[in-house]
Amino acid sequence: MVQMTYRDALKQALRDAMTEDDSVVVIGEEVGRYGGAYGVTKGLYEEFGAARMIDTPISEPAIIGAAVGAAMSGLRPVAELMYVDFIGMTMDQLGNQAAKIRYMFGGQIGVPMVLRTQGGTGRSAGAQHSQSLEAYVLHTPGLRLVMPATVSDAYHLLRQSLRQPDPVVFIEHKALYTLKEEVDLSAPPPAWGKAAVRRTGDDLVIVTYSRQVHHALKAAEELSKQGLEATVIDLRCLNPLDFDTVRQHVERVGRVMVVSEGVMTAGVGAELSARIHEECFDFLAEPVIRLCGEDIPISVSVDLEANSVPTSQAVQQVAARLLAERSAA
Amino acid sequence: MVQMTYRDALKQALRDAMTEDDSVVVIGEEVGRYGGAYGVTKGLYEEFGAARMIDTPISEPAIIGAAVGAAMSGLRPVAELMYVDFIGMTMDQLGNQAAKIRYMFGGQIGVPMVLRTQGGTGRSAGAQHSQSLEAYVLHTPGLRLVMPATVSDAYHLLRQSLRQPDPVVFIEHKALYTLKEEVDLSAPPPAWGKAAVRRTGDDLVIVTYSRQVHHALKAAEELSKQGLEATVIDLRCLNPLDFDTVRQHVERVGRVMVVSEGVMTAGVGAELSARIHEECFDFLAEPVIRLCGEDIPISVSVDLEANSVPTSQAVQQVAARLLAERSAA
Amino acid sequence: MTAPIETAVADRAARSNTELLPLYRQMRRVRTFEERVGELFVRGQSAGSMLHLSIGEEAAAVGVASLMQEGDTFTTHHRGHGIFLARGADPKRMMAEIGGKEEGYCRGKGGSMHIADMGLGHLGANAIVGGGIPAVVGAGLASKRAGKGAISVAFFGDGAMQQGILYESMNMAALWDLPVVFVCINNQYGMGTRIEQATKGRALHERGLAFGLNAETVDGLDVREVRAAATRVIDAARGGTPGFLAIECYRFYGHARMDKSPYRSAEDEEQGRAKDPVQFARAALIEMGEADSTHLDALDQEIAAEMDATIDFTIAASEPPLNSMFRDVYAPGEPEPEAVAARIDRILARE
Amino acid sequence: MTAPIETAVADRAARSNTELLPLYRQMRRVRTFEERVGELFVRGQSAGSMLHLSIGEEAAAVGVASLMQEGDTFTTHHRGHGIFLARGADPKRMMAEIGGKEEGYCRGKGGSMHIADMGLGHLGANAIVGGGIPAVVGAGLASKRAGKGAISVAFFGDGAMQQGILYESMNMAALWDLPVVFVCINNQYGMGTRIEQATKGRALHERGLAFGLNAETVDGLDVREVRAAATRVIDAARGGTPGFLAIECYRFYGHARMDKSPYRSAEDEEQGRAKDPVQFARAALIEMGEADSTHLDALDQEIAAEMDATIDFTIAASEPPLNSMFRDVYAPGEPEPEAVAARIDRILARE
Ligand SMILES: Cc1ncc(C[n+]2csc(CCOP(=O)(O)OP(=O)(O)O)c2C)c(N)n1
Ligand SMILES: Cc1ncc(C[n+]2csc(CCOP(=O)(O)OP(=O)(O)O)c2C)c(N)n1
Ligand SMILES: [Mg+2]
Ligand SMILES: [Mg+2]
Repeated sequence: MVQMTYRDALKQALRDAMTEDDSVVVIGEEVGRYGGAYGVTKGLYEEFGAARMIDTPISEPAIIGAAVGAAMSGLRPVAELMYVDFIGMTMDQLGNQAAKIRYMFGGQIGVPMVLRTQGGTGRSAGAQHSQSLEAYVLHTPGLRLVMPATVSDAYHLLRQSLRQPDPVVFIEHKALYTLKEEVDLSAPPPAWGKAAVRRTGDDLVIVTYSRQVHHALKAAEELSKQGLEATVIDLRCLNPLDFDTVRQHVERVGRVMVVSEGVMTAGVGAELSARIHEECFDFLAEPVIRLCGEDIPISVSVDLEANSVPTSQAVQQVAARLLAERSAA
Repeated sequence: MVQMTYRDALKQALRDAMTEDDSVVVIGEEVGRYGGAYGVTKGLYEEFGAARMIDTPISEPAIIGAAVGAAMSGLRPVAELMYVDFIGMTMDQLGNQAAKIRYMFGGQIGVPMVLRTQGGTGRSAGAQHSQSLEAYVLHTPGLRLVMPATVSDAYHLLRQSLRQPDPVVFIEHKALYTLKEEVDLSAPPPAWGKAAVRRTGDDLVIVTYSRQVHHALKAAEELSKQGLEATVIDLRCLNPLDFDTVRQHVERVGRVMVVSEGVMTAGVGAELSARIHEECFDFLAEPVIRLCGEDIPISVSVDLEANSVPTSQAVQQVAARLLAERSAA
Repeated sequence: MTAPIETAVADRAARSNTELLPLYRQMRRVRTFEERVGELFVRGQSAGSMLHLSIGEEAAAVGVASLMQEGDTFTTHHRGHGIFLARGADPKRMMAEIGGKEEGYCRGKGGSMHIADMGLGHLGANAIVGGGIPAVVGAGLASKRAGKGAISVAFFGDGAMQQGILYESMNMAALWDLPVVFVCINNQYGMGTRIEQATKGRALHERGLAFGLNAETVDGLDVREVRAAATRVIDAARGGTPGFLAIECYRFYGHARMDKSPYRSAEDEEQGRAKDPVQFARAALIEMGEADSTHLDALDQEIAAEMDATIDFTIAASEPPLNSMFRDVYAPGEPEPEAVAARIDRILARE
Repeated sequence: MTAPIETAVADRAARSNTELLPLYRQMRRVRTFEERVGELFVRGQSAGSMLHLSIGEEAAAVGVASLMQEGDTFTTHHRGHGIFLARGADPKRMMAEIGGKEEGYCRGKGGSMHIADMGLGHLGANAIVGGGIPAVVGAGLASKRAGKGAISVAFFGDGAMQQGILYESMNMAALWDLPVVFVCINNQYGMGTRIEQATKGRALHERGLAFGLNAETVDGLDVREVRAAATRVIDAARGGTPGFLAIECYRFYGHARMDKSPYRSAEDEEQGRAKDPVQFARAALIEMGEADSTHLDALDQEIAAEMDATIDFTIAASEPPLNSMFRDVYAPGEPEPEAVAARIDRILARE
């Protein structure tokens, strides 16, 4: 076990993968000499050289497209999109090409690439640099989707993503890079796609992922002081989705909140809520409550930004109310 | 009242808007001389000339971007995207620019443009020309979303969209262009955003939009022969969404199916299902069933394509089973 | 992977730039194949009508593809039948794919606009204008690394000159000295739009030059000229100097099968079709005394018979099984999408 | 809309190409403003750290913006403070916006990278590299139609030369003879990447030429030269010949406030910063005898005082009210997004 930041765990995962597998190359803006906009790849250029840490022009569509071609040609590219907010200009290469090639070509070939990117609020970076756009990816068949919340998952899930035969979109959270935790780098990786139950309690299930896992855990600690015990499920992977774990806890507890930083409407929260209702209807005492990002763009103003997405306090308050109203009923 | 096709109703809406308002211009690939890939704009070039029916290069991102700039400069552009499948390369201009400009700029100005496009299956056009991608739009705050199912709505909702102060994505269905119905062009337009109840029955509510309205109505007729009566709600607009109409019927009937051609996961069906459960939980006898497109790309093979999305028979069968299981229960 | 006979013929021809007969043969095969695609549609056996015939573009397809070697890769646009055929495709499997059949290259999932074959280095046709272009940058990175002199070629139409992703890709190829070639088949039209209505009049290859590529434009009438220009560009690319080649030709028929080209005049069509690379090569062969018309007639008939068989093959081929629908979204053995019906069954059958 | 004094000064200068003093004044204002932005950050009063200073690019900003007239429109990239200020912006409202305050141009929602002002024709700064470029095509269509000689100018960095949308936009502008100008402020860097590491070495304006634009490159040291080149390009654009202007300068400081530019050498910085357009103009004024250093010192101090006040203004300004969060997603009076809290209240409070 070592102490390490989320940022360093990601770097270590890249380093180990690159050491182990010569076909792994990193391709993106400022990934090489600069070391990555958030410092994740710092040092790897020196270790692996310009041929494997490929600094690109500022051409997101062609970066993804080049990664697709590289992946079809025997390389295992990690394409980096500096902000998930830029995914809009790449959705053709990602959604019409990477995601569909195996299918359209009748299974002849796959596109084993990883798209690493980061999203979320927290830096007053404004409407075009603070979004959580994972729902676009989740709605695109053919793309796997991973969103690690912990340092250990940052390492292990990136390693695993780099072993997948299909394109994986791997979204980090900009507010987590400095998170420091214990991690066992040599531990066996979690089963691919398996959710993690971060906390178990009988009063409420909170289903979430990425940074909101930490908000949910903090909220759960507070609730516990009031005698209310929450189960917190960290999905980690959204595709494949480990619904069995969700089902098991929902059926046991019967009250559920889904928490996501992405905007509510037609977001990940909608999918989770719909599925839970569909599959666990008879076990639900109450409707599943979605606590998600507001259906608005993100402001630069510190206050407006902070209140545009679920805060730990909001998770706690809504959870408490959900439980209070119910015991009263 | 006149008999007219969906295609001609759209053309008439453009013609009337262009006649009435000199600032309306149409800008897109093959919209002028060619008359539109699906013939919608045929003849308008001759009527309005090249300065208002603007044929563009094959540059989707810049077409949308140009429309944004035009809309900010006093024109009222109708940008045409030949297939909604190409939206992937425009999502930056659409989602980061058009959708957010009013907000980012503190309400100084809006982007009154209409993005006309078409989607859906039915022509063996393959994975990149058959998609239903409205969920990307619905998940993007700042964009209105209209998807007409009838000839009358094709006319009236396009007229209305052209009066909106904010960007409207208007998605037609390629299988509806030859649909012929009665239409009253001079009727007062429906209230903006209001859903249409196409049929009323007490056993089941089917919430849907676009081509699936017709599948649902056909299924409802068949069900009616078995004594089962369905309400069919045609949402028409997804943003704004007329949830009140949905609520009213769901609370009355208690059994609901949501039908959508888009892929199921994180799609429009997910949002509708989540909201109905959230808001009408105590009235639901059963979970809301989503009948949506499969979570796969669309094949060129006629059979595979047809079975990748809900058919009228599928709507009928699922509805019948939903009702049968329930009366047995 | 053994190269089919056609490739072998083309490869031999590659060594002798003056040998026109094999090039003629390839061009005639493309022409006849495309005529059969038209028939397949008329007989209601094509899956849909999104069929884009490359008639008139045979010299472009053959002139370049005949220079490609094992290990080379390429992508094409939606009008790519001729290119793939010239590269050595099996016309039966191509036609079956166009008909949406299980025996097709992509098991009926891809169709005319999404044919691919890893065996021949075909990384895929594309229904997105410009969509297949950046892949050659990635393939070029891999080739450069492998260091075996393989190139990757992006074929596209004049319409793709209007897609930004082309310029991003050219910039990368030039910057990184990739063994990559961009081939623009300028058939003068993008659907109903003439090139002059889409681009301010300058030679297309000037754009390649401005991005630092080794770029030229060649007339697409005489396959020998195309081949000569392609040789220059491709040889340089194998040496690490990426290139751009614009080939000027004419789209003989409508954009797709339903399009009767009402937007262009009879004169325009007549003039355009007068530049027929297949007839031109035929006349040249006779003139040079390399073949007489009896010989060529026999060759043409042999090809006609071969291509006739593609339709029969397609009609006799099988529909892909319905459950193949859920296959190949992800790799075999990986978590799969659940069918909507199965999910609904499960929900309805609960308790 | 009455033009602020600064615009009037600049407008007068527009009539006399030799009048350097007002141009110097503008450049000094930009320089000092940007220095204050740096201070705002240090004092923890900027909203975030995504602040991109245009120090070193003053001649580019002032040389072009001083030629713009009422009715003209423009968009900028993320490093756009100087351009907007040169166009006549109120530095207080700019600074307040950078601080995320209600009194800012965009009421604290936009910040440094999303300043806009319809009054001055500023259609918006953009945090997406290349994102603001195509808007000028649409604005140009509107201007051309209105026929009043207004132009629309896209300002962007060398990094945007790598974005495909630029080429799509240039193609449209050329094709349609739009009154549009593309201005590339080449400060040699895109974040940590030198232009040579992103583009195969050819003059950037060659790309403009290849697309049929009236294109040139000018050195960004002497504002009079920039202005002369911009005059040529802008005058032609007013007449319907779209243009492209590359302005060569140097990014004096890091990419954003947190970046200390470890990727470039002290020599590189020293050389680059030696090309200081503000100092250059100052020296020229003294040399030409148009002003002495006492006069210029006084002017500089007057500007310093003006700009000092922007920080006080920003600190005293108010945070936008929390409920303004839901405002302006759509037009006033239109159906609005419901707040998550309100929705949850409704659900929990049912029965
Ligand atoms: C991104 C995109 N935009 C538009 C279309 C519709 N479309 C299909 S082919 C075509 C014309 C393409 O012209 P060109 O590239 O010259 O190829 P050609 O058909 O002439 O071979 C258009 C506009 C498309 N398939 N993809
Ligand atoms: C589409 C996009 N890609 C990447 C970024 C991240 N980014 C912000 S500024 C920048 C460098 C831009 O360089 P340049 O255009 O030369 O402008 P400069 O910063 O030098 O003024 C990058 C890569 C972005 N904001 N948008
Ligand atoms: Mg063409
Ligand atoms: Mg720069």
